[in-house]
This record gives sequence, C-alpha cells and structure tokens, in this order.
Amino acid sequence: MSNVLLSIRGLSKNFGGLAAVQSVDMDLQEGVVTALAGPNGAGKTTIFNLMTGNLVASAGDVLLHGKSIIGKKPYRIAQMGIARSFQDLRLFTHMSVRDNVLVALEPESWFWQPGGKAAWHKRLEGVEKALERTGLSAMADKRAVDLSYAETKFLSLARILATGSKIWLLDEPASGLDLHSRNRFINILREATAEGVTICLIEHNLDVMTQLADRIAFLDQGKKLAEDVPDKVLRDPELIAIYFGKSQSGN
Amino acid sequence: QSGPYVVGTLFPMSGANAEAGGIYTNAVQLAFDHIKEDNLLKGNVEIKSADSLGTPQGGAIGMSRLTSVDKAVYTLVGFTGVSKAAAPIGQRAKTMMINGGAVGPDLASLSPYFWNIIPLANQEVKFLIPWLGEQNIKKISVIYVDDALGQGIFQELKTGLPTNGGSVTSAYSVPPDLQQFSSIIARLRNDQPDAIYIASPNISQIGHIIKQVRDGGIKQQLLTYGAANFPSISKLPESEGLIFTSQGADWKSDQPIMKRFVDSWREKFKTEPTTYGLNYYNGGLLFGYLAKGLEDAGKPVTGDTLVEELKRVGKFELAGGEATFHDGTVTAAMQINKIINGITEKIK
Amino acid sequence: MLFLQLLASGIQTGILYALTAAGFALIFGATKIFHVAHGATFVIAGYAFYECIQLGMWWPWATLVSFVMAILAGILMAVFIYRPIQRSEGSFFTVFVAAFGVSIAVQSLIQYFFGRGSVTVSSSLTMASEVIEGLYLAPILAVAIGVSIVLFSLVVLFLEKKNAGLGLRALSENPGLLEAFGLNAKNLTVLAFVIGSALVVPAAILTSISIGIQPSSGSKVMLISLAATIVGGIGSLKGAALAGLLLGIIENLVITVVDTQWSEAVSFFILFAFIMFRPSGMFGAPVKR
Amino acid sequence: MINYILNLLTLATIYSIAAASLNVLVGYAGIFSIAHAIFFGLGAYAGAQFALLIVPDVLLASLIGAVVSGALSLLLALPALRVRGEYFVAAGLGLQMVGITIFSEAHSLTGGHGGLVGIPPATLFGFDVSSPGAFLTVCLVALLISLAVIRTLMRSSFGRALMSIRDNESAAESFGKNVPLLKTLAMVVGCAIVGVAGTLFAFNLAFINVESFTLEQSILMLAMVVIGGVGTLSGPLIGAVFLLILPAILTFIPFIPPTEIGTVQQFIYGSLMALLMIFKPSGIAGKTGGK
Amino acid sequence: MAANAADRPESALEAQNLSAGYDDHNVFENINLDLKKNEILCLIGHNGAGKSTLLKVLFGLQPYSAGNVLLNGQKIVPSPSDMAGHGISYVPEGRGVFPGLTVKENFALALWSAKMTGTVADERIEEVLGILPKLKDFWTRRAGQLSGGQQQMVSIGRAMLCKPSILLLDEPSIGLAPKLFQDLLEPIRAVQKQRGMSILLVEQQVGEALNVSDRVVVMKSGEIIYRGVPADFEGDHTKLMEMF
Ligand SMILES: Nc1ncnc2c1ncn2[C@@H]1O[C@H](COP(=O)(O)OP(=O)(O)OP(=O)(O)O)[C@@H](O)[C@H]1O
Ligand SMILES: Nc1ncnc2c1ncn2[C@@H]1O[C@H](COP(=O)(O)OP(=O)(O)OP(=O)(O)O)[C@@H](O)[C@H]1O
Ligand SMILES: [Mg+2]
Ligand SMILES: [Mg+2]
Repeated sequence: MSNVLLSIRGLSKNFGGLAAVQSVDMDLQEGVVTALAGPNGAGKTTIFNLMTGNLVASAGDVLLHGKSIIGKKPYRIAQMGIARSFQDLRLFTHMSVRDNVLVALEPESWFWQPGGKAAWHKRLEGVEKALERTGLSAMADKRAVDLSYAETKFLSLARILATGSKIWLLDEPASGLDLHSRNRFINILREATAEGVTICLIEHNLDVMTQLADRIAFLDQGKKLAEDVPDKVLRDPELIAIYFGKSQSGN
Repeated sequence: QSGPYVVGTLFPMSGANAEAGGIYTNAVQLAFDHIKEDNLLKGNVEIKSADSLGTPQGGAIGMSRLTSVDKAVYTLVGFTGVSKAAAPIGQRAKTMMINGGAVGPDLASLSPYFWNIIPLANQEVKFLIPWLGEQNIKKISVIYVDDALGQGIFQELKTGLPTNGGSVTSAYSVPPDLQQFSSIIARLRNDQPDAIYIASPNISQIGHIIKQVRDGGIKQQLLTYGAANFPSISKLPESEGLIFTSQGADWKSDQPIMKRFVDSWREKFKTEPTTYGLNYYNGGLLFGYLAKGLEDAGKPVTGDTLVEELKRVGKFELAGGEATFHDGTVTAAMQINKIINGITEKIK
Repeated sequence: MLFLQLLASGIQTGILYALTAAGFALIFGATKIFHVAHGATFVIAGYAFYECIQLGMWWPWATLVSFVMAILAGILMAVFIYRPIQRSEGSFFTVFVAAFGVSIAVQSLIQYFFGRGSVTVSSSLTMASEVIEGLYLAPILAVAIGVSIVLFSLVVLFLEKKNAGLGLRALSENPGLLEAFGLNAKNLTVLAFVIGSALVVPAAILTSISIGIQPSSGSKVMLISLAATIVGGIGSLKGAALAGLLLGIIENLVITVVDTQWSEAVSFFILFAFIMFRPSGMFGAPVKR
Repeated sequence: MINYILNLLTLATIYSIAAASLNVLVGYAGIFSIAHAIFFGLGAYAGAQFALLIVPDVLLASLIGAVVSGALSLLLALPALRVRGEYFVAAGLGLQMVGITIFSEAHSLTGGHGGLVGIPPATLFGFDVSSPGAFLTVCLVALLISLAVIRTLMRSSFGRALMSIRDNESAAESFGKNVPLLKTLAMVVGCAIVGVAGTLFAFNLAFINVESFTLEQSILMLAMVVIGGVGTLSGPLIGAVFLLILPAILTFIPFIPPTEIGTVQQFIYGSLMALLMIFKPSGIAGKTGGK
Repeated sequence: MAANAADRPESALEAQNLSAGYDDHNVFENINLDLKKNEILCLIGHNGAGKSTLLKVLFGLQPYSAGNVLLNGQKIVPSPSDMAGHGISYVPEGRGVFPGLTVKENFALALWSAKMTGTVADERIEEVLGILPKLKDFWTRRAGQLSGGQQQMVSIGRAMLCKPSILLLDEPSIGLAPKLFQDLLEPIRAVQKQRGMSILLVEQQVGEALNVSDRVVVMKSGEIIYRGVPADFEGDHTKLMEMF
C-alpha cells in the first residue's frame, strides 16, 4: 500500500446557502494520479481552493503527511510542497516566460534567497529544464501576454514543474488544447509521475482522463459519489448518466 | 560701470495667488517707467520676471535663476513661503531682496540682504487696537490661518485687546485653502462677538469668508488687514462696511511722488491703486534712489553696495511720505480704512 | 440649535459634494477612467454660467449654456484624451497623468481669459434669514435640495428604465465583451461622460452663487468626489451621492468636537477608515482580492 | 548661469531619487501610492530637525530621514495590505490629506505653516559641502547609490516576487510568496529612499514647510514616473529631469508679457503632459506599442 | 464541396478571399468560407490556426486587411452592433459573461442589445430557459460566482436570446462536462432544425462536434486544407484530427 501524502476529511464549504462541497473524504497517494471528475459546479475547483488555503473550509480537515494544514495561508501551504494551477491560468502577464518560471522557484519572501551563487545556478538550471520539457525554451524572453493559447497552458505547467513540488493540483490544464498539444501534455505529466510526483487533476476530457488517471473520484453537487480505478467508475451506469448523458453510455 | 542693472521680480504668476503677482509686477514696471522718464540713472534697468508659483520650491528655483542666470542685484519678492526659501539663495548670491507684500512678523530677520518695505502685520494690529477701544468694540472673534501672519495677528490681538478692555472671545484656525465656512459661521453666530477679525494670507479666502459671513446673516463689523486692498476683496458687494488697516496711503495726497503714482496707475491700469501696488512701486523707486546714490559716489551697483547704501541713508522720500528702514523692516504711517459704497475711504 | 444650524449647512455642502461625486462615480464606475479632470469640467461649467450672467443673459439660458459647455468638455476629453490612451492599453496611471495635465491646461486657460481671482454670481438666494429662533437658512438650500432630487431621480430613472445603467456596469467589467454582445462600448463611454459631466453643472452653478468659483476650485471638487466615490462604494451612484452628502454633513458637524482646522481632514480620515475597515464602501460589492 | 544650472540639476537629482523610489512601489510592487510627498516630507523634517538640533552632517541626517520615513511607511503599508488598485489610491489620498494637516499642526516638530527656517549648510564628515557644485555631487552620489540599491533589488528574487504580485496576487501566493511581507518590505524600501531625498531637499532649500509636501507634489512625482516609464530604471530619472527642466526652459520663451508668463507656462506644461500620455502611453523610456 | 454558383443564394455568411491578422503578421490570407443557411458548419484546427480570429473578423470585432464579407449574399463591412442587429450572435472563447452582473442581468443586456422589450423579451427568456433549464437554478446569482461550466451555459443561453439566424460559437465545450456539452448542443440542434439557423462551430472536441455538424472544415496555419462532411469519417474522427 502506497503512502498517503495529502488527504481531506469531512471537508465542507458553504457559499451562503449553497453547499458547494459536502463532507468529502479523499486521499492522494504517492505517485498516483487521481482525477476529480463531475459535472459543472460539482465543487471540484472549490476542493482545490480549500486544500491550498485560498478558501476557508466551513468544516473538515486537510492533512499533509498526516498533519493538519487547515487555516494556513496559501503561501505557507505552497512552501510545504503543494503546487497548483488555476482554471483561468493566472500567469504573471507582464513578466518574461523565464521570469514566470524563475519566480516559482524562489520561495523565500525576503530580499535574497538562501544558498548563494551555487543555489542561483541550480535555480537557473531548473528553469531551463522546465522550459525545455514544456517546449518553451524558444520563447523564454517573450512576455507571458504575448504567448498563444497553447503556450500559456504549457507555461502554467512549466511554473509548477519548476517548483519541484511533489504534489500537483491541476485544474483543467489541458482544456482547449488540440490533439497534438494534448498528447505532448499527457507525456509531460506521465514523465512527472514516473519521477514520483503525485497529481490531482480536474479534467473534463475523457481521453486525458483515461490516459492519465490511476483513480477517479467522482463528484456531484458537492458530494463524492465514488472513487475507484477508472474502469470501475467509468462503467457505473449511474455516474455515466450523470456525467456523459444517455447517448454516450456505450462508449 | 553703469548698467544695465538687472532687477528681478519673484512673484506668483500662476496658481491661486496669481492675482497678486500681476498687480505687483505692474507696480514695479510703473516705478521703472518713471525712473526712466526722469533719467534718474545713468545705466539702464532691465527687469527680469520669474514665476515663484507661490511655493517655496518655485521660489527657490526662480530665485536661483534670477541670481545666477539673470544676475539680478536687486529682487522684489512676495509671499512668506517664497521669501523664506528665496532669502538664503539671495544671501549666498549677495542680492538685495525687498518684500512688499508678505507681512508675517518673522520676515523681519531673515537675512541681512532681505528688507521689508511693508510694515509687518503686527504693526497694523497695534495701530487698530486703540481705535477698537474708542469705538467700544470689545469682543472679537478671530478666523485665522495658522501661519506666521495669522499667528502674528492673533497673538497681537490676544495681548493687545485686554489693554483696552477688550478680549478675543473665540478663535477659529482654518487651513489656508478652505473655501467653505458654513460651520464656522454657525458657531460665530452663537459667539455673539462685537466684531470678527479675518487673518488669512490667501486673498480669495478672505473674500470667501466675507461673502459667506454676510450671506449667513451675520451683521457684525468685519475687520481685516491690508490685504483688503485687493480689488477681489474691496470690490465684493459683501465687503461694504469692512474695516481694515493698511499702511498710510492717502490717494488724495498732493505729495508729488504720490500724486504721480496715483495718476499714472489710474491711467495705465484703469483701476484704483492699492497699497500693495504702492509698496512695490516704492520698492522700485527705492532701487532708483540707492543706485543713484551709488552712481554719484562712483561705486558699483551690487547687492552689497545697495544694502550698505540703504543702511547709510536710512530715510527715503517715497510715495506716501518718508520711510525709515531699520532692522530689516520699514516704519511707515498707518491708517484705518472703511469700505463705503464700494470705495475705500480712510477713516483714521 | 447650533446642531440644527450645522446640519443645515452640512446638507447644503453635502449636496454640492453629492452632485459632483455622483458624476465622478458614474464615469469612474462605468469606464474605470480615473477622471481627474472632472474638476476642470466643474470649473468650466461654473465660469460658463458666470460669463453668461455677466453678458446679461437670463439665468435659464445661462444654465443651458453651462450644461452644454460641461457636456462638451466631457465628450471632448473622452474622445480626444481618454480614447486614444485606452486604445493603446494605457494603464491606470497613464490616464491619471493625462487627466491631470488636462486639468492644469484648463485651469491656465480659464486664468488667461477670466482672470485669477474668485468670481461670484450675486444672487439674493444666498441671503440667510432667521427661519425659527436661532436657525438661519438661505433660500438656496431649498433650491439645492430641489434641484438635486429632481436631477438624481432623472438620472436614476434613465439608468434603470433604459437599461443604460446595466450597459454602463457591463462596460466597467469588460468593454471587449460588450462588443461581443453587439453593443457599442465607445458610445456607452461617451454616454457616461455626458451624464457624469451634466451632474456637475448644478453643483458648479450653486457654488458660483454661494461661495464663488476660481480657476483652482477644481482640485477640491476632484478630491471630495473621489473620497465619496470610495466611501459610497465603487460603481454605486447612489452610494457616491449619499457619501458626498454625508461627508458634507460630517465636515460641518465635526467642528462641535474638534478644532476647525481639522474639519476638512476629517473627510479623509473617514475615507481612510472606510478603506481599512469596509473597503467595499457603503453600497459596493465586496472587494475581490 | 552655472549656479542656476547646478541648482536645477540638484533639484532634478533629488526628484530623481524620489521618483525612482516611487517607481519601486508603483512600477514593481503595483502599489499605487499618491502619498509619496508625505514620506518625502517626513524625511525632510526628520533630516532638517537633526541638522538643526544635532549636527548638519548630510550623511547622518539622510540616514535619520530614511529611518523615520521608512518606519512610518508602515502606516501606509496597513491599507496596502488590505486593498488594491483604485481603493489604494484613495487610501493614499486620505493619508496625504491627513498627513498635510498633521504637518501643519505639529508646530513643535514641523514649525507648522511657517516651516523650519535656517537649516544650516550641509557638511560631510566636518567638511562644508553646501556650495552648489559640492552639494550637487553629494546628491548625485546619493542618486547613484539609490539606483544601485533599487537595481540590485529589482533584478533579484525580491524584485521578481514583487512583479509577480503586481501581475497576479493570488497566483503569487500560490507559489509561496508571502504577499503582506513583500509588500511591506517594498513599502519600507521605497519610503526610506524617498526619506533620503527629503533630507537632501531640506538641505538644498535651507527652508521647508508644508507647501513642499502637498498632493500636487505627490502627483508630480507620480507624473515623473509615468511620463518617464513605469517599471524601468531610467524612466523616473528621465521623467524627473523632464518635468523639472521643462518649466525652467519655458521661462526662456520670449515675447510673453510678464503678467502672463505663469499662465502660458502652465498651459504648455499641462498640455504636454496630456499629449505625451496620448502619444507615448508607456512613457518616454517605456517600450512602445507594448500592451 | 466547393461553393458553386447554384449554392450562392443559400449562403448565410460568407468570407471571400479574406485576409486578417495582428499588428505585424497575417494570421490568414485569402481565405474562403461559406456558411450556408440552416447548416451547422464545424470549423476545426490546431491551436493558433486562426479559427478565433476568423470568427472575430466575421463578427466585426477585428478588422480585416483584404477580401469581402457577405451576409445573405450582400457585401457588408461587419461591425458588432450591426451584426447583432441582423440577428447574428457570437459566443466568444472563454468566459463570455459579465461576472459582476447576475445571470438575469446578463440576459437583460443581451435583450437590450437586440432591442427586445416587454412580452417579446419574456417569451425569449422562456424559450432559452426551456433549452437550458439549469439556468433557473442560478438565475439571480452573479455570473462571476458560478463554476466555469455554468458560466459557459449562461454565455450560450445569452447568445440564443435574440433568436439568432446565425450563431458563431467559439469553443463552447471548454470547461464543460461531456453531458453538459451534449445537453447544450442537442437543444441548439433541435431549435436549428425546427426554425432554421446557421451555426459556425469552432471546436476541439471533434467527436462531439461532428455528431451534430452538417459539414466540416479544417484549418491549418491560416489555410483551409479540407472541406467535407462528417460521414467521411464514419465516427472515426482521429483520422480527421491527424490532418493537423
Ligand atoms: N466564490 C463563490 N461564491 C459563491 N458561490 C461559489 C463561489 N465559487 C463557487 N461557487 C459555487 O460553488 C459551486 C461549485 O463550484 P466549483 O467552481 O467548485 O465547480 P467545479 O466543480 O469546479 O465546476 P466546473 O467544472 O464548471 O469548473 C458552484 O455551484 C458555484 O456556483
Ligand atoms: N491579440 C493578439 N495579438 C497578436 N497575435 C494574436 C492575438 N490573438 C491571437 N494571435 C495570434 O494569431 C494566431 C491565430 O490565433 P487564433 O486565436 O485565431 O487561433 P485559434 O485557431 O483560435 O486557436 P485556439 O485553438 O488556441 O483557440 C496565433 O498565432 C496567435 O498567436
Ligand atoms: Mg472548476
Ligand atoms: Mg481560438
């Protein structure tokens, strides 16, 4: 049995009268890709926001390596090794591609980073590696606003890649990509998992989900309805009806 | 060496106090026109104007320009903040400076090169207090700006009034750019003073106060200092009955210098002369007399020699009478004016 | 009685603030243009009225001219200053500095043509008389209240009934998307400037009668408008107007507790406090961080 | 002539320091401060009082100015941590207006409206450096040091972190940036540097009062940054020189009647400001056409 | 399937030799595309091919440098407000809603743009709520608080409000769960069949899109490299996707 890195227990969030997340339990196991699936408005993004401290939970707990991180500020949680992407990307628009990545590698919020020259060179190396893996090396000096759609998606990933975090929370990272880019994307994530990264992924595209996910947690109306290996989840007629509708059921 | 002598003017030519700058400049110009007509000096006089913006920094830049680019030996300045910023620069460049507009009592001792040709405000109040006693005006409310001028006047009233059986019943300090006085007026009404003294360096502010006090139905006597000579105050319909002190200036005088000043002012600018105009006119004349003295003695005309000459002579026949200079300032006659039917009349 | 008196004068001050603030708030709320030159519009309107009266015009005509001048000034600035800047993606501060430059230029032009001193339109409306024991009121207070109520009702009615209000709110969020909806963002921007600039006119006229107006009067107008816009809540016309009124009243009432030289600063204390403790203002939506 | 030019240059240098420090807030950290003149003033008063009461050593006084201004900048940091954008502009405005009133009323510290007169000529390690040439040199050195500090900081991880906050605060937080701390540090750095500028200003004028620290001054500094080019190193310098030298050059325009000089100058000045922004929205030193 | 003379009268919106781009570079040159009356035309292509740009140009949001745009066979210079006036709706890429306005207000704005008032407006709202019943659940909430997919629903609903004769849809599926995408396409398809409407659909979810389309056009680097019908692929759309 592999090692649980991040887990949530009884996590709930209400927006006014709306119960966006209702008492959800989930474990992210080391090296495992868990996909969060479910209809729109199911509460997937909200769960991410709760895990990273961007939202304050109404109830429940988030445990990192068994220790509660609930109530911690987003930057503290990030420093503890959880990296996330946003559904709307949120790049550092007016900074160069290289700086976008470099900034993600410098966690110390002070006038300087520890480690002196050696660490600096190591960071630069990290940046170049991340850019290379995402295919952005050629446009390292472009500003993020000047990138095309697909490139922004890869930059968003490069930032996370560079942090060296072992837990990634990715919110629809491949949406809108064409087949070719999507395959590249999937490959990058595969490589990462092979290197021991634990990924939690929100994705609506079935291709991406089946190719990547080891487990699928299925959410609807804030509740977790199922969590299992893809084969099982994707065969459950009830879930299929909720998620794919009738005509796709044979798929 | 006989000129051209460069005389600088450092007045606010833009911004809230630009009205004053315009009048001052005209007055200086008039004086030098007269000096020229009279062929008083061998050398020509060249006037250089700099805009002080009415601020210390503007004053510093302007003064520095006048001293080092234009090489002015004699500069006419106005406004307290400007004067204070200009004084050290003028002193460094050894330029004589003459203030004819600002009346803060702290201007008396700025620099050996800095002279006031206007009696400072405390002198005006000193002159007013006995008259208030005679008129049986006892309780005074003061609206003042908390700067050297306002403080000077306020202190003088506070210490001076009791000697005549009067007192300051209430005092309201206001920011110099306030335009809206309804709340103070409401309180003034409750204070029931015999008269209200307005002490602000900002001419338009005095106008605002006068208008709003009258609109507010307050009928009490209003008092102020020489600033009321500016048309934007004296021409206000609400200023009717306003009493203010100023240095002695009898526009009807038959002293030839005064008569010439008044006549040419009226002719040239189509307005009534004011004491500020008079002061700066005198400031211009003063240079003529000093430079003439130096020319006659065969000395060069520099800031140093001008100051020396002023100290040596001490007394000058200027428009309005004889003026005596000592300790950086001038002693001159005082008078009390009242605005009657829109015309400023001397009542004492 | 002092309290009542101060309240009355506070309302009068407040109405002036409310009118200018509402104009600023409308423009800023809809276009995100920090219209610093709003004060310049105010001064233009005031001088237009003054000049017309000087020329012997009947006051309704003078008022009309004042409206035309103010609206024209607003449109010109929107089209020739702000539009080119926004087209080239000028930042918040680019607009700010440009507008500031315009204010300086307008101020000096007015100075050049109308002199530097303060000008006042004389009117018997400003003479206060004792209404009840110890309470002095001037007819202009009633005029101000009447005018502002009518004007606000008209504007609010227009914005709500004509959907224009909705359009302006949408404009503030995403002008590009507005085009995708098939609406014309440029026209809506001009509309915001027309209404916003018109709102300033009664305030300018009332000021020229009750206080007097001078070329440099614009900056105070701008400051108070800005403060009221924030205190009222960005994007809320009613909020800005109410906040303007409130600031005026407080500015007057506060001198019963603090020295007079602080009365103006109090408005900004309140502004500061609002930002610290209720940044969304009185009526605004919560600020998204 | 030479002294006038030296004097103008000194002033331009002092304002360059001020504008460069404001650029740290506006250009890098995205903190839209329009209360910078208050901190300029704090530095000026602190430095001047030190010179008046203890010793007119320009270095020591500048340090005092920097410390006082930097420490009190925490006042501004408070709202900066809570709100952004236009809200912060308004907070700055509030601080500016309240600050001016305090400057005018705290007679014992600031001399009220009358200001502080007779600030002694500057010395450095006991040598007199008050002559125009010497003082300009002192100011230039201060400018160089400030620029070096700003440049080093802004090219380091600190600068990048600030820029990431400017571009997207929530994303910066998700990459481990302690946003409140970084903003506070930026504020302290920017305000400490402008404190130095304030002290130099006090020495240069030998007289200071509230009129030098008004909202107009704050806006002027802002205009320097924007006209020069936000977020660039040379921009604030270009802006400062431009906005200070321009009016001086305008005074040399012939044929304007003396009573209208000011008005015409101001008109040209204001129009140029607007035109520059229309045709060069990213500033003189800014990248053109950039979006 | 190139357009021949006989097809002309049927054309709803047509691009003739159209060229457009940004500042310095052209995105496409001399492109020809013909959206016929009452058809769903699916436009696919790789990221950056120029699909969105084409849609923007057709709706008048973006200038073009050469060529013609024809509406019902008439040459026009498109501008958003004119196009809206002609009953053409455009759903932009990304979140096409005003986040600060409620769903209801977003709709009101669209109705205002289409100059629809009173009972006509109410009827239109009824119809759209019939197509997208889920909208009722968040009718009075601010659009910005909705989940990504919910916002997309609002955006499409809004475009349907003005009873469009032509609908330009730019990647409506982004962020939508498969079921929702179907729930969306099916009623649109139904409406289209029922009262006639031309739809230009840009999609990356090729499979789903082809299920509802009448014709398909493939764009690659600013050029149209293929025109055909979905039947060409008999459900195996990977062949199609490998074309670009
Ligand atoms: N800030 C907020 N205020 C109020 N309601 C919110 C807020 N954020 C999300 N919600 C609501 O909470 C529910 C869950 O939203 P969430 O964004 O988590 O959905 P999701 O599963 O990510 O959906 P999608 O796949 O469409 O992105 C939705 O009904 C949404 O409208
Ligand atoms: N605002 C812009 N400024 C400059 N270039 C742009 C801009 N928008 C798009 N481009 C460029 O134009 C080209 C076409 O972009 P477009 O958005 O039309 O592609 P697309 O086919 O819609 O791709 P996607 O599938 O990613 O949406 C791309 O190379 C893109 O980088
Ligand atoms: Mg989501
Ligand atoms: Mg696209």
